[in-house]
Amino acid sequence: MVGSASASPRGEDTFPKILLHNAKVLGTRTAFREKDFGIWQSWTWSEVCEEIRAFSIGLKSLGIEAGDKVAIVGSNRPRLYWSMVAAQAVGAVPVPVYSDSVAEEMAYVLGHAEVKFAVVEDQEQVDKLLSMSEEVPTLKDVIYDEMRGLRDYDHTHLHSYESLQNKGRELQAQNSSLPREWEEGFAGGKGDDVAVMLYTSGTTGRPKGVMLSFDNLAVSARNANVFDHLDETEEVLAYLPMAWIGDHVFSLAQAFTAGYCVNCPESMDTIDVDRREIAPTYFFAPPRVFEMLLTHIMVQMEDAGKTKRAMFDYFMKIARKVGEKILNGEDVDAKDRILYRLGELLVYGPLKNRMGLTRMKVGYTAGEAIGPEIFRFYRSLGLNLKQLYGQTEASVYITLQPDGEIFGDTVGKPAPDVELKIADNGEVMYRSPGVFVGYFKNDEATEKTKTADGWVHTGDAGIIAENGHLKIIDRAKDVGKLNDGALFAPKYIENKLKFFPNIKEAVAFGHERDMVGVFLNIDLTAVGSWAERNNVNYASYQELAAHPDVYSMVESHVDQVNRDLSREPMMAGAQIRRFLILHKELDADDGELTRTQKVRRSFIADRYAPLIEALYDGSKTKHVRTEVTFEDGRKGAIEATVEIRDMEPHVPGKDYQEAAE
Amino acid sequence: MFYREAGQFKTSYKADQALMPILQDRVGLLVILAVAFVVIPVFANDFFLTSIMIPFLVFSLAAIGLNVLTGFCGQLSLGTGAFMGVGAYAAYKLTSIFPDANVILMVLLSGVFSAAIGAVFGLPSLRIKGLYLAVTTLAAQFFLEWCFIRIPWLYNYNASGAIEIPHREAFGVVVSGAEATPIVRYFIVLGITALIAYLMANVLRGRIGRSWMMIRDMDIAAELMGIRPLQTKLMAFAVSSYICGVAGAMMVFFWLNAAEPSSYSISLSFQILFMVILGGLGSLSGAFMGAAFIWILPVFLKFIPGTIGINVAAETVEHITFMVVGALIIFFLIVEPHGFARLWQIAKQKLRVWPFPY
Amino acid sequence: MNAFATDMTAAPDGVSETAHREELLRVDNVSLSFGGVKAITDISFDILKGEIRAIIGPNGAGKTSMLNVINGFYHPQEGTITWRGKERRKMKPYEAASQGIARTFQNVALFKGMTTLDNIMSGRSLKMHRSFFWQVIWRGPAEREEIEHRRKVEDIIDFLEIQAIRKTPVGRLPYGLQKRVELGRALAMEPDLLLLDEPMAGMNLEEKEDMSRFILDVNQEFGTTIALIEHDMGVVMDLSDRVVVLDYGKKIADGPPEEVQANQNVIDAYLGVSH
Amino acid sequence: MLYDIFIDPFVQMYDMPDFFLQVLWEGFVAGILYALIALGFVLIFKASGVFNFAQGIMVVFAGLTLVGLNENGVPAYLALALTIAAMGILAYGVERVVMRPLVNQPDIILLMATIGLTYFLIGFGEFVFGGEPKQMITEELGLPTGSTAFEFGERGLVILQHIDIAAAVIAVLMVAALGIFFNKTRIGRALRAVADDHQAALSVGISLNQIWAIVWFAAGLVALATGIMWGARSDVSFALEIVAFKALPVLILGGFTSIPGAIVGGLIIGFGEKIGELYWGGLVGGGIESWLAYIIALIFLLFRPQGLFGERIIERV
Repeated sequence: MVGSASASPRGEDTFPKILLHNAKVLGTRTAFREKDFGIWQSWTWSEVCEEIRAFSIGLKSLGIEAGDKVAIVGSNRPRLYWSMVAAQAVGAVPVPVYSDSVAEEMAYVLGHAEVKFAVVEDQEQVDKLLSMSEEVPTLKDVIYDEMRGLRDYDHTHLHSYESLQNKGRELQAQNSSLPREWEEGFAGGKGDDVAVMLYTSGTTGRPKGVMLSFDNLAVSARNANVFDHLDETEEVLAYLPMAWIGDHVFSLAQAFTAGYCVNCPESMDTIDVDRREIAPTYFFAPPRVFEMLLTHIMVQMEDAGKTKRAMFDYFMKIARKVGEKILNGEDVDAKDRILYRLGELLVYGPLKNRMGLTRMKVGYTAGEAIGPEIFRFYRSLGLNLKQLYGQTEASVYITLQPDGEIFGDTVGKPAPDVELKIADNGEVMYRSPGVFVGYFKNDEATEKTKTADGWVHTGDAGIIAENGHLKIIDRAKDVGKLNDGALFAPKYIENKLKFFPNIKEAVAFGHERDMVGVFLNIDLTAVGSWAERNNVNYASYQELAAHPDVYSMVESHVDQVNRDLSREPMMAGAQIRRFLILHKELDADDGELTRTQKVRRSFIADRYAPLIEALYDGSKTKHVRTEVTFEDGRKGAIEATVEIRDMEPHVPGKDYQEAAE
Repeated sequence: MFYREAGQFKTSYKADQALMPILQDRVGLLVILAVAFVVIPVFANDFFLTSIMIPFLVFSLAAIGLNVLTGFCGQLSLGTGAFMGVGAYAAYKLTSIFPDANVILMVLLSGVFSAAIGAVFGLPSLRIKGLYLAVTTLAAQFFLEWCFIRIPWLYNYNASGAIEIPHREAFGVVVSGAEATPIVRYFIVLGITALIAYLMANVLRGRIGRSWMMIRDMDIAAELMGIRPLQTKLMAFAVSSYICGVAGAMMVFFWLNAAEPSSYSISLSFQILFMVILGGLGSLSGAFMGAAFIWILPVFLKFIPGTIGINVAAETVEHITFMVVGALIIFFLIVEPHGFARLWQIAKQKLRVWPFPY
Repeated sequence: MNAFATDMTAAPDGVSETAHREELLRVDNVSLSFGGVKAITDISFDILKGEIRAIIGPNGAGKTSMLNVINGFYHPQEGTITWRGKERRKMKPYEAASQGIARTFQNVALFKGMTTLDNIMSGRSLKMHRSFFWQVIWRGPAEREEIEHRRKVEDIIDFLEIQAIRKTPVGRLPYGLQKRVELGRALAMEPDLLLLDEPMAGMNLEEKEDMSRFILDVNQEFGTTIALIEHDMGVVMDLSDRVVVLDYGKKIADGPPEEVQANQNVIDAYLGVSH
Repeated sequence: MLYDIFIDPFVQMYDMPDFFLQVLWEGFVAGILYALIALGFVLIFKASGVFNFAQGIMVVFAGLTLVGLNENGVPAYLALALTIAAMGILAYGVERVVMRPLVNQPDIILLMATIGLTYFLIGFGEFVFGGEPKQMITEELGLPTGSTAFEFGERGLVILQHIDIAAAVIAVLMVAALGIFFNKTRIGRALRAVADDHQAALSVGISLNQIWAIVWFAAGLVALATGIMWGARSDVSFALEIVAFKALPVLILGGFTSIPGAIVGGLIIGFGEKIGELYWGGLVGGGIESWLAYIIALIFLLFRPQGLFGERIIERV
């Protein structure tokens, strides 16, 4: 179990209170911007406070009560963020919903949450809500931001955001004590009140409503601010779904606690331009965004002139060589330093400028594993991009990579105030101030996830490396055990194998067996070109796969993986002992892969049962006959004799020093 | 590359519609202004001021004038020289009639006369378009030139038939006549040119500028959107002629000291037209670039043989200059028919998207 | 059913009732010829306030000429045009514009040298009045006026969802977007009558759907009367309240879309039965 | 005053018919020369849509080359042949260097390019042959000199320069030759096709580039003839360039694409200018010749914007 104890200073405990505080202390600083009608419409903290107050009072006039749920549906807009705080100010609980989710799913969520009010973006959402009146019988009033197309709708229970706000303002004008009353209304609010409900789209079953308290959010946010030295001067771009915990924390909790400015883009089409205009200082994006940006860069550079491309390639080489070291503050010789400076002027600076990341102080990526190449590319440009590991149930932060301690294969150290441990089955568990209150109307699930003493099951299997960094290896439910009790994480092993360009697919077996055995597919393109270079003749995949030289080559890869595994105390016991190269490529047409190209382990185990048998009975070769479906739909069979090789395991823990680098 | 626009965002329409919304452009302009107002006066010699900077600025202004008409409103004019002449003669008469008035004011006022005459010759533009309109302006050119010769009152019945600029003071400094120092002339010319260029930039970004461009780009559509063609074109003629008139007056008052009708002949019209075309139709900065090219290049060409030690007759140099300028004009038209302004625009775009090609 | 839903189901007021509507424009016995070639022969029809009126017909039927007559670009030799109850005399195009008639063109007639924003701003020309003097000074009234109109233009940009191309020179836009910008430019004039000459020509299905929605929205949101020429019969049937059919410069049918569709003359004309 | 404008000139015409005839002849000759220059414009405009401002300078350049070669000892007829060859090279060069790269550019750009060409030719001509005016080698070329005086009326006398007569004859021959060329030869027909439709011309099997070179050459020949005639009347100098601008009003009157139009227009301008100058010019101090042509064209334009032979334009949207 590891943990960190550097708790940040506490301030006001609920967002409405923080809002008042910000309006007082940071009154003239810009709190929100939205690119709308061609310019960045801006609001200072005191203006935001006024806007929220007016809307909140307007909401109250609709008869909203403490504990009511208010759905928030739409893309990132200041008004929708404000609605959340406005709802909180009257004791209601905002429930942001994925605006692009299908009506059926949205209906379930809204129905389950028993929402009484909804604040939505435009006609599209109003229509959606209208269509689900059966499933959401509690819904009373809908408030929309954009009037277009709604003019002719019956407005008995439909209100424009503006009209409600105006009503709030009128009421304030009539009764000058109203603002004070409004403030008093939430002055008694406590940090452990539920602040927001976020539905997680679990991989199985219905979405669950995660209830987070003000303390969960505010404390986590403050900790994160301290961790990355974020203050009121930051600029962030709010472009990820509002229903997602990440956006809720980055664009609301952290923004309120640090007092920084949240910028909402004009539309999804203009995000690139908007990002460039704002140049966020604190930026979060899932790996696919970074991937897309990189692809975009590469595609555009393909079209560049020869000289320019040569220059780009040259300086990217320099960056790969020394960029990360410079970023980490390591020693780099003077010549490279100068070249890197030159590169900054000619390539890195302009690239960052085009991506709008010039001012980025800290950037995070999370959600899934980011390709090491991609990750390194950004870091080598001098961008402080880091990984984090988090969950809705944790108010995001579980682990973070501290500045200067960036390792591609880990997700960092526990965030401030977070305690971390690995359960016996390899599952990562944590305990922190951010741990959620519970699942709404689902005590059973709550109990399953959260232990009585506050530890939460993440569902992910991981290991804590010697340097205190967490390494996620697999989904916990996929992780098994060898008969000798050693932890067996198939995906972890498979990913390590697939890291070699020559290996296209890998399927590892070992759960409840004596040792780990692997099926491999070679990559026809990579190995084919190797064959060409080495004058190896082959007529088919089958022939190439069975070639002794290919086997030797693959053997060396497997050996490398074993060496890696041996360095990791928790994984060392699950080294690959035997492997074979399949005589055919795994194919979605044969049902061996899913349509998204993921291996179907159990199906493969059945289909190639004789091979598995051979893998574990010690035989050197095995003759098999496999039915296949050809591209034109005909069926046929492939027969082959597959060789099986034995591997010598490495001594655990050796060369560990080397690996720590 | 040098354009690092990340983080430059606009929170008001005022900022968004500024003449130069990009910070780097503003810095660039400041540098240019600093050079023009400080560096050049401090370091330049009289020759540089008199033979290069003053005429360059005068021609730049004239090119702006013609650009308003041809580049922004799409009306071809070959009468620029004559309109400049009107300004020159008007200023000359004004200062003769009001010898004590501020001559700078008279120069600025002279444009009003050329504006009026320009508008008259713009009248046929309602019915006549394109090359046909060139005839109208040619008529203006030859008719006005004829007037400069045949109406002795215009040149105060001088025996030479030329106008000679008298000694005039403004704000206690000699500004015209032989005794006026180059530096004073330079500042006046620079001041007027910069001011008018700025004011025109204002006009061009607003309703009136837009209405000119509407006429230029698609006159029928413009009309169907409520633009009155005649009014709009006449205004372009008037504004254009005003600017040309002022430039013409500056040309004789602060540069040549004396002028004959032939100073404002058709070849001057062509010269200005070249500046506009090579600089770039529809671009104010192009007017400056075109003027620099057409004026400064020949000056340099004249000095090349001397500096590399070849002794060539002045005449021959003149001939070669003609050839080179002619060839370069064709060359640049082929390379970029939209002129230097477009070249700069392309370069700037490249710098903005650097290292990407687009 | 919850309270919110029950109260919401009331439909917008009936759009289809055109009978009691006020007449905006009428064309009576108009004939137009060019040097002896008859383009339009004795055509009469009316356009009611708030309706979408389609003018259809085979190529060369005189549809565009009809629009040109309406907005004063052509002057018919015979017949009268009554605009808002007043018979109008020869009218110049810019006068028609100032009286609230705007249009788009069959072959996009945008101002190629300008950006999307400037093109739409150009539609505001008639509503802007600051004199040359103020324009020159810029700071103050001229700038304020410009900003005031920029706001209106931004509303249109928002309405047509063309934020991403706001500052792109229109020449670089794909055809479908150019058409949209052109519509925006016409909308900027805040017209009472909007003439659309084949607003969907050359568009793919998706673009057509977008455009149809915009046209309907314009009609409903701003109450703008629309007269449109269109070849896509599906679009015409979906959008228009009434249809007038021209063939060889003559009117051969006039009425609600379903009725016109069933009309034998119309079917003949479209099948190319010779005259 | 009104008398001076509206009555007196006509009285004079009636009183001195010989002088009037002489004026008419002068106008006729000037008109022929305008027409020849305009013809050069029309040839090029018809085939390529280019308004060739350099036509005027080509006249000078051709004359200058001819005289210059002769001055340097080349026999007159050889010089003539060499000059023709020079015009051919010029045409080819213009096609390669100017026309081909600028194809499909807007009119004004092409116009500018021909003005650039003008500058170049001025510089080049002066560079090679010097800038001072030269005498045309009329006699060496076997063209008639001298003049014949016809008695007219009682004491009237009309003097006709022989060279003018020759000019008129040559002009007529030239127009006839061009007419035959356009109507009877394959290339000529192709040229006409180009004027109507570029695609059609391609189908005849002649490339546009060839056609352009040919028309520029033809225009060069017309320029040469013009240069000889004009040079014989005054002298060969770059002052002639200004005369070339007169082609513009001529073209306005006659239309940009009509050869007969060029002739008629040239004559109208020629007559109008001379009569105007001699009968009305005095009233305003003389010299109105320099602008009268434009005013005539302008007035004409206001009433008939499409020119004498042009078709009425119907604007479409």
